[in-house]
Amino acid sequence: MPPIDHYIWLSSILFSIGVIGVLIRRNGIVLLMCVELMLNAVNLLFTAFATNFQDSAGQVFVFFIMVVAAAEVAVGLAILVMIYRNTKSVDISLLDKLKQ
Amino acid sequence: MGSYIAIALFSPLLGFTISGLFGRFLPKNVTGIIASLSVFVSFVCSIMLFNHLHNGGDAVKLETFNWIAAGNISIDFSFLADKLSVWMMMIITGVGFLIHIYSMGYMHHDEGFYKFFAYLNLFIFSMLTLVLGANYVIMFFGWEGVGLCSYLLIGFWYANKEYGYAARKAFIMNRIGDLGLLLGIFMLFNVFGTTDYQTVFSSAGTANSATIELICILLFVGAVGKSAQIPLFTWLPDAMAGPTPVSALIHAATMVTAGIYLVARSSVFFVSSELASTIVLVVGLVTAVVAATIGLKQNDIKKVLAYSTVSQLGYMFVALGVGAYSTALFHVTTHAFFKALLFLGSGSVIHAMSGEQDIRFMGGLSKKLKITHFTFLLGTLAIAGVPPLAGFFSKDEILAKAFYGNGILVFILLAVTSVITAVYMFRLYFLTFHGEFRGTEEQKHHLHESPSTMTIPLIILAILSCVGGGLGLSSLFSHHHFADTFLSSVLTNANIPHPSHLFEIVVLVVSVVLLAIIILMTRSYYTKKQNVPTSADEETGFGRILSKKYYFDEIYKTLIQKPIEWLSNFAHDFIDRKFIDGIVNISGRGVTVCGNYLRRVQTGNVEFYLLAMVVGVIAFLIIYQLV
Amino acid sequence: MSTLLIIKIVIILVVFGITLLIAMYSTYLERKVAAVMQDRIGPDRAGPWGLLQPLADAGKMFFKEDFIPKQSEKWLFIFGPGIAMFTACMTGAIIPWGGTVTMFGETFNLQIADIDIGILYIMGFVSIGVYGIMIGGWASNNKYSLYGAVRASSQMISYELAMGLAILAVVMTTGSLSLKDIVEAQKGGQWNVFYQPLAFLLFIVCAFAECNRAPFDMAECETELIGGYHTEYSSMKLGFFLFAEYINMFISSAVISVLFFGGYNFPFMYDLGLSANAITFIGVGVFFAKIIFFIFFFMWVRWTLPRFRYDQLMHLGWKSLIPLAILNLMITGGWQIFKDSF
Amino acid sequence: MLSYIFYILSGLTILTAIMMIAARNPVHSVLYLIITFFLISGQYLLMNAQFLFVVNIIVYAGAIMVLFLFVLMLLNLNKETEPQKSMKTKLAGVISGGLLLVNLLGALVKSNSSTESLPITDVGLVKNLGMVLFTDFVVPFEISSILFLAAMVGAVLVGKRHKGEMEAISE
Repeated sequence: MPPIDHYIWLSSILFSIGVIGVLIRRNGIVLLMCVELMLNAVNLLFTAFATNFQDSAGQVFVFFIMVVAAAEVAVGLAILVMIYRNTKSVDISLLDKLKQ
Repeated sequence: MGSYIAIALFSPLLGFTISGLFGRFLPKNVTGIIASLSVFVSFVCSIMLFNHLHNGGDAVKLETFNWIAAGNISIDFSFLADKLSVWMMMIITGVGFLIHIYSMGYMHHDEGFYKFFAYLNLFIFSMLTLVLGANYVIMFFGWEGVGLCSYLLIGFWYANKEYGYAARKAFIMNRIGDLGLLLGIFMLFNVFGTTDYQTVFSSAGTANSATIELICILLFVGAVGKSAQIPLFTWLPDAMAGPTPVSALIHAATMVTAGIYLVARSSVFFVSSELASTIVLVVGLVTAVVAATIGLKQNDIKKVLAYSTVSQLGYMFVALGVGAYSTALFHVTTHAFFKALLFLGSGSVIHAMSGEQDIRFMGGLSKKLKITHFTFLLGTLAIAGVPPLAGFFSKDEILAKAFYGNGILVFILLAVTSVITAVYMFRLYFLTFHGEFRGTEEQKHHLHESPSTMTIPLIILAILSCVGGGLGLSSLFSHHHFADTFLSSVLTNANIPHPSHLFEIVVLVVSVVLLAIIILMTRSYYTKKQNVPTSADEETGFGRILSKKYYFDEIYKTLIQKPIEWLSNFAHDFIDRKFIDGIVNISGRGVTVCGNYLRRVQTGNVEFYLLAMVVGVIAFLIIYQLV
Repeated sequence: MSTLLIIKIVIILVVFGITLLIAMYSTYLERKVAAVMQDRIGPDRAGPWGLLQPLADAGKMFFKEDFIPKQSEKWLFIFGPGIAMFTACMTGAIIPWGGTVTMFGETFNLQIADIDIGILYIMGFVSIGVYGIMIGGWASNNKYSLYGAVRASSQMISYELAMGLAILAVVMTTGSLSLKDIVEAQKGGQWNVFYQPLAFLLFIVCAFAECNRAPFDMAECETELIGGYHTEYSSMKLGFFLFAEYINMFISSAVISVLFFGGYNFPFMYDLGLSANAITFIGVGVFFAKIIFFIFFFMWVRWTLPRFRYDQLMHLGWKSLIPLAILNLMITGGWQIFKDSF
Repeated sequence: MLSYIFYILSGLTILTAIMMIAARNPVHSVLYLIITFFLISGQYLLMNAQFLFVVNIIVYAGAIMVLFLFVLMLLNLNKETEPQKSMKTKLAGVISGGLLLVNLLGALVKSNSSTESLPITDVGLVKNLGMVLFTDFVVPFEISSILFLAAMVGAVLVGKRHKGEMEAISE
């Protein structure tokens, strides 16, 4: 088994990829997916630490993160579908109504 | 024996729950019977406890659980039935039971029947908590409960705005007194570290005497509020807005005696504090005189009785101030009997008169309301102090104690008050029951004796008013009577020389002669000559002042209400509007101005926000790693 | 290589083979059942009673032109049926086909893997199975295919919930996720169907929906969507889709038997005085008999019930099955607590 | 040997993740992300976190991503409708993300790195995890179910057509 450091490397890289994705894409749905990727990177790290310390609390936490992620996706997608219904687009750069 | 306390307490509470929750679904009779029975159960328990104590048993203590435990505060939810508590319990449950029975007849046509009985039961429960609590906090719990029930019952016919205001007035006045009581309890706690009666009283001697004085004065402030003494007495006459059984139960027989109970309970403190006792004496005396004189000019049958109650309470406080605690309790007992009787009798009259309360429109009722008339007469004789009825013994004892304890001036003032009492009571009696009927034809046609549920309590109370003096009968012949002996172990009476037999006999003879004169005079003035009192506005001179109640309400209005209103207006117009609102407006305007510039940062573009967030995180991380 | 490993490999191969064989002959059975129900004869030309018909069909499939439409996403178009086939085959791995066998000096289970997560593994693969249809349907770049894919996906995620809840009730009574344990707990005629009739009903309805079988075959509904997600498919790719459906049916029947009908258990299995190996082999036979009965049941339903409308399907899933499943779960939980407290 | 599997899986994970954000077609993005999740599930299996492995597949791959794909298909989004950012913004994004990575890894390098390999445990088995979940974490568990309920209600409410809208469509 590789040392914990390598898991941290992997998670950091995946997390950063998620961040880059959020920054370079304009499609709202893809943005949500990038957030999911970041969450998964964190999950992976939690699990790695849980294994490292042989403590199941970390894995339980991953379970809760999944719960939150699922709830977030349900609501997020519902909102995006509504946005699409109103603007015929999921382009987030069109969402600047807050400015007014 | 502890279970008797529990049953006595919970039986009315159960009654309250049943009639409160299910009353609207039950037939009226069932609700009434349940409510009355629950009080009767309490009464039986009281008798059991009384019997136990009378046979030399120890005070019964019921420990339930630790109620409040915070830091070094520890208050138990415990109850104590000693001789004083049981004495009060007997009065509360006994008179309370009779009034419950009476209410079944009196309130029979009322829509809120079940509500009324629920309140009455809650009241009995609160009052029992008050007298049974084993520490000042439990007592305060009951004290507040009593205040609440009083509020609910005075405002029972809340649809009438005036009655609502009367309820509010009672509540607020009581709150003023409660504040004093609460402060007193705090001080007690501060000094003794507990509020438990037994602990506090046993260590009373250890405390600083000035502190004790202060505690006594604060406790007395509470008593003034609850027992309607000057300056907090104006709520009691207004409290006559409630149904008449309420007036009888709360504002004559039990609730107002809570103040007496409080002072008597704290007799250990009061005996040792000169100043507080003097204050009690003076307040009681002034109240007795003032209320009695106001009573002379009242035209509302219940108001007359209300002022008489205030006056009699003043008597009791005089006794307390002198240091004759058991005498005060004795008078509480006899007063409970005859004042309940009088109120219930007046209720019966009002019932017969279809709600009319003004004695100017009554007269000649003795022919139609035979039982009511006779019992009312007995009550009047009792309160006036005609021997050998109950009132004579207790009043006479107070006079004697005052004479030997505080000298001639107090004695004279009390004696004059006694005379005035007799005058206004017989004025009331003759105007109501003798002479020509002055009401409308319809009322005359409608006159009827009340149902037996109402007359039976009247008869029982009349009997009690006659023989109630027996509790203190032996004072004429020996120096200790029953109430004195029974209560002596819990009350710390001041050392007052016993009146000589000569004094007793002189008082007896003088009072009989005086009373006879008064009866004849009032009879000739109101019955023979058919004089009818005028309304308050037509009075002149001192009579006008009296019928306007010494302008107490008006004085309060000018001295307290007006300045407070002015202050509130000032606070509203100047402090609130100009000053505080100004600050708020300035800050708001400042934020608006800043926001106008800062809002350019908010492009509304989600991408920009995201980028800014990431850059912020990076910056944070860099700073974190550099530091 | 140890004997055990060789045996495992043999079991894997045998299971794979049997899966394909049964799936193949299911097509034959389907046509025969349909024929019987419609009072026809059905295939009878190829071989005796038409038994070689599946082989002929396979040959035909192989030699048809493999057409990939120009407007489609080529790689995804190819992956679609592949994923469908793969996920269908993978679920067989944890089905306990029989009890223990002692042979060649080794005692082993007739099961490829008895893993800790058991039934969750099946749930996992069932939930992935939808990708084959979705990807295939989307990659075709045809509106009918897209409709079929969208319908299939929402149908499957909707019914997965009720299915999971129904399974949970069984898991609660058994106290284990392992299919082996579930089967062992039903020994001696203590079949779960008697204890969890509602769960069984829910599960079988959901299984129909998950297999995209009539009356829930909205995704390929010919009258509305031509061929649904496989409109553009031909040749062996179409064959894969069809085949995957039959494999799914086979696995569903196996899971139903395992969860509710005692798997390889049969009544009086220990009263006959047979050797352990004999019992196991009879058990395998009984198990397959149960499976074939349920395959028949699938077909029976298909040729009996008309198709649902799409909104009816969604209403049934969300407004009837899931509440019922939750109710069942609550009753089961209550019963467990009640049982444990005495 | 397990280490090699880890490195292979890691390489593939990073590759597919990059493909996910680079793909021009959103459907391709979803598919790459699904593969990423499968690979991460593989990592869980490697750590003997069986429950998380299967839950990750059921929840992420089997439900969440199906939902994404479903929505993308429903809205019929593809390469042509995909909005693109200018090269400059993309570059800024990549640089920012890269900086973040450098920061995170910098922190790691600065701290004491451990070369001890991960132990093999069975804390991730259903039995052990369930025990912890329903004893120590039972309150968060219940609260998360309430969260789900709230999310469900919220999603339905957001996605529901208003009365007027429905009539406008049917007309």
